[in-house]
Amino acid sequence: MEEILDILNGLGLDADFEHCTTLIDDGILESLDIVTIIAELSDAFDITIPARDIVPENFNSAEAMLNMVNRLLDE
Amino acid sequence: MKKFIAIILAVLCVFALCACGNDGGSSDNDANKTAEYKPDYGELYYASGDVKFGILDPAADVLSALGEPDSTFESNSCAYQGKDKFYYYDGFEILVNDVDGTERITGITVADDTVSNPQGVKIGMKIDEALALMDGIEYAQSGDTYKFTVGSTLFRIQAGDDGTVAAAEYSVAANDK
Amino acid sequence: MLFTSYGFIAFLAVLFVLYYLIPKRFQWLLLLAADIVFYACAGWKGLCFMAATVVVSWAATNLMGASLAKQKSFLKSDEGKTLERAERKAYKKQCEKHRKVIFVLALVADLGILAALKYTNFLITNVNALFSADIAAVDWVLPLGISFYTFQTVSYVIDVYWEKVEPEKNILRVALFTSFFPLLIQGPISRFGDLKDTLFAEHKADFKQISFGLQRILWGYFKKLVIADRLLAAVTALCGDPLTYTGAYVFIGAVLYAAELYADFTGGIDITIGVAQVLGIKVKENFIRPYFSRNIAEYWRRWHISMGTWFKDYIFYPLSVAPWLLKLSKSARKKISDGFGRKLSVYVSTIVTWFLTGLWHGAAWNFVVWGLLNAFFILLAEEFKPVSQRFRAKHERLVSGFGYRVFETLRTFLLMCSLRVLDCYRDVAVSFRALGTVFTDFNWGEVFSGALLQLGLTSADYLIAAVGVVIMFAVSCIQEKHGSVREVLWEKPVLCYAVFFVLAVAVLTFGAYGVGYDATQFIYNQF
Amino acid sequence: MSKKSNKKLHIICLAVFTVLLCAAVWLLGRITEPKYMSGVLEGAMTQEYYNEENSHDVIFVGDCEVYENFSPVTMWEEHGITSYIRGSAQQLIWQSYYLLEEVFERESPKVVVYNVQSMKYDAPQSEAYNRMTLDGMPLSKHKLDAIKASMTENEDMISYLIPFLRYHSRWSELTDEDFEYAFRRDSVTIAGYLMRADVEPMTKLPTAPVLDDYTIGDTCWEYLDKMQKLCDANGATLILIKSPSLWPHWYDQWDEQISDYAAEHGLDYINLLDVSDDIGIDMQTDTYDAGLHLNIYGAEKLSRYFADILAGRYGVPDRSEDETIAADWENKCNAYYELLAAQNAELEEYGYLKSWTLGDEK
Repeated sequence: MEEILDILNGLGLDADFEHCTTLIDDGILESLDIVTIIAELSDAFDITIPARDIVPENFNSAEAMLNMVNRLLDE
Repeated sequence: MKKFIAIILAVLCVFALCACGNDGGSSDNDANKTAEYKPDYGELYYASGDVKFGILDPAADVLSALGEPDSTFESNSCAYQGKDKFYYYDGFEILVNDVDGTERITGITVADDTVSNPQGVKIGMKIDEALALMDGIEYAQSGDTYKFTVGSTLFRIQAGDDGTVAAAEYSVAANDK
Repeated sequence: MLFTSYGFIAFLAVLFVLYYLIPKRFQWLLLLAADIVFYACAGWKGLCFMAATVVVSWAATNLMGASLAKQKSFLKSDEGKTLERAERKAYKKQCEKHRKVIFVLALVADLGILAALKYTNFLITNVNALFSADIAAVDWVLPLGISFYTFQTVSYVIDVYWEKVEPEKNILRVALFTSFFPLLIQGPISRFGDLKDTLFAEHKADFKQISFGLQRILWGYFKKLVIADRLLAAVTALCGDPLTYTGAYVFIGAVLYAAELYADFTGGIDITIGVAQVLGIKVKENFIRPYFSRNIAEYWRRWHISMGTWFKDYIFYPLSVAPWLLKLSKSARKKISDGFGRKLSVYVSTIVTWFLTGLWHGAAWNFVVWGLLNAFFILLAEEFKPVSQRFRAKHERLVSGFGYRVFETLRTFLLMCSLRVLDCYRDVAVSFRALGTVFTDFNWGEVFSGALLQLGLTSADYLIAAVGVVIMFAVSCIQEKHGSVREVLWEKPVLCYAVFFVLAVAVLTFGAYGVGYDATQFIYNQF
Repeated sequence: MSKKSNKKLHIICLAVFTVLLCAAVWLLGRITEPKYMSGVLEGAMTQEYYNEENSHDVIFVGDCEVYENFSPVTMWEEHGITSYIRGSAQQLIWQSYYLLEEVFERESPKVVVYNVQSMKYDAPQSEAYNRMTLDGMPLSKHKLDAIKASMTENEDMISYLIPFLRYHSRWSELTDEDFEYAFRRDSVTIAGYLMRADVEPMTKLPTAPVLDDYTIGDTCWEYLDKMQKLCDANGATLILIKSPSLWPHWYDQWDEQISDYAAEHGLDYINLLDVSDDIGIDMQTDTYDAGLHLNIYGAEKLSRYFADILAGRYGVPDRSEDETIAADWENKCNAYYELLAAQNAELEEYGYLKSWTLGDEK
């Protein structure tokens, strides 16, 4: 979790990643931000995030992203 | 029950298809009709002295170049739904109509045998002779009438009973080919 | 059948009555029949193309579904038994590969029809121009709404492939989803997942929903007939003669076009959603008052939303996570610079997405350039984000003020108007030249000394259009603040019906329909 | 407010809304409909017929070549013939037919006169003319049939039934006339005759244009046949005439076909062009537009000539002894001479007819 938060906060985006659970639903993250996040996550964890996983549920909060990363690592 | 309804629906569809089929076709035609009206007569122009003009030319310029007509005739339609304006000159007549807001020439008639068209066609000459003079322009014959079409212009020669040219006139070709 | 024809109104009336008279479980079948009638009115041929699309996507999705089911049941039956983890993985891979083949074939077929019909001539013209060849253009009739229904179908096929939705087994339901007539002409491009629960469900007649639907239809006609179709003559005249109408005319033309396009498109969508609502079907909104946007990215999240999200979900995201692009950006990070590499994938995806968006709007260069310019401005804003953030932090009071909001909104509006010039003139060079004259030809005096009355609109027409735009604006403001106007009115029935009485009389009186107003198609029809 | 009473209120409001909307559309239709009370008078002619109180022995149907060229008042004065002209601008043969159907429902004329000029048109021509002819008819099967037969490609039946759908765009050009005549109309004709007292001598007519096809269309023959059957069934004699107007040109080819048809079907066809001299028409004094239409002087000459034929050959009775009818026609004669005097006064004052035409055309 720490690792993910570090990455997210390091992007210089104007968002409260620690507490917010509606990052997508409330339009805090735009598509360009999401792509940036994906690139960072893929790079950091050495995973490929397939397009099918780019759904709001997976990016609404840092925790959701963590879950997704873990699942992908597991596969 | 389900089958029954399915059949009814199918029949309804087919029925509606037939009914609508025509609609689709007609709207296609509409698109073609909105073609612009522009002069396009190629060799099928008329000349009087130095003045050359043809079908769908704006009337004002031609009329002022031709000078004062011998006389004019205005044919009002019933209840003011547009009018035909005829201008009589020596040996020929010009018909002018309002075409989408502009006065344009819509007809040129060779009225007697004192004049000929640029190719030399005259009232009273043998029809074969006239056709030979119009050499190079394709025509279609229907009955006694010979029709030459170039662009938006239709030139018609009508043969009289004695095989001579009885009438020769230019008009707007129908654009619903 | 145009939305604004008497035939369409009659069609709706019959459909609405039948819909609530027949047994509810047949309602969706009636809709399918209605679609066929609606579509057939535009010609037989289109129906064949659509049928092909339906069959392909139905077959493909079900094959993929079967493969997935087989994979799951096999792996389940084998849970913790003979196979090693690696073997299980290999089996899964194999099944996935199988599905991928089906998926790609289906996409090629569906998009192939669209591409062939819509883009062949574009290709031929460009090949001719490049190689001075002389290939004759083809005369293929574009089936009604092909861009919209193809996109809808493709989204369905992709969603099944991504296992977001279950494949639909009943081909008739797939057919209904593909052909649902209100969506056919101009969207919204809806997703199967959003529609399936409402489209095939049984609907009881609900007084409020039906009233709301009818009210919305009426409002749509108001925008379309009173505002859009009235302004159409002026916009056509201005765009039709860029050599005469320069400078101020271009500016006025762009603003009039903004009003016309908005009224036309959102009016059409109001009719669409209203019709669906009367039928008890919920369709997602396609516009959220886009002209109130404060920047171009926001604008595109509020204008033609269904198209924006389609391109985002099915082009932008997949592209940005494409392995080759990630690899490229990784190596760029190492070789060139960290910042550049990081942005590379975003940039490439954005540009490609907007290139395709432009192409989707029309098979012509003006649309491509339009799309690329959108990408340019979006990326430009992205580049300047740090600067603007600093500016905002520094001048917090100014930025949070109403004046600044108006400034941002106007700026975005004018920028979008300028880009849309490409859509007006349909020619890249002409568009830029026209746009240039705004800054070189100061002919404002001429414009307002009666020249505007030469464009086919009388002063009475301008007055009506202006009043219409003001009403539209006021309604948007209320929506922005209080949400649904209809809900507010519903609580006060007398006022509600008084308002809609006035609206109905206004549409009937001031609507540009009937003799003298030739059938004006919805602008988006042709895309 | 409880939810239930809210719904009740909604339903009441909806009902009121519906009623009011229908009323508004009807009322606005009345207001926006063209009134044809000045300028273009031709549009008001169809509905005037329904004000007639007494029946007629002769009914004319056709286009301007009947309503400008025949004067029922003259025929009354000459032989006590009661006649009415159901004419309208560019009335097409199917319109004539359906107007006749309507006539036979209301009265039993002995003679029906149809002017064959309109047989040159085999297909619907113009929305404007359709409207002038058809809008005045009250709703009936005849009207619906007439509309169906007359509609041009882009017209809709519904806009004939709900006139506001057609005329709503006149909102910006409404005048006092539209409000004044929303519920009533003045007469513009006398027994269907549209008077013109001005004179414009004929100079020279254009050369008749060459036509592609001189064959009269099947639809025309079909309706002519129906017209004959209709007259037969109602015990009326159908007479075909060609009015002595010189332009638009009446081709010999057309004349032959009509003559042949008439002979074959036992109809009388009278080409009045051939007897212009007998009638005494002088195109220097008897036309108001250089040979197209007759003015009152020409119309009176023609009417006298034709009244002789009607009384002599067809035995149309003299009704001058019948008091009610005579009183009715007395009024018509008075109106006729008053109108003539008024037109002459304007001619004197302005040199053209200001109140009965669209203005100074010369």
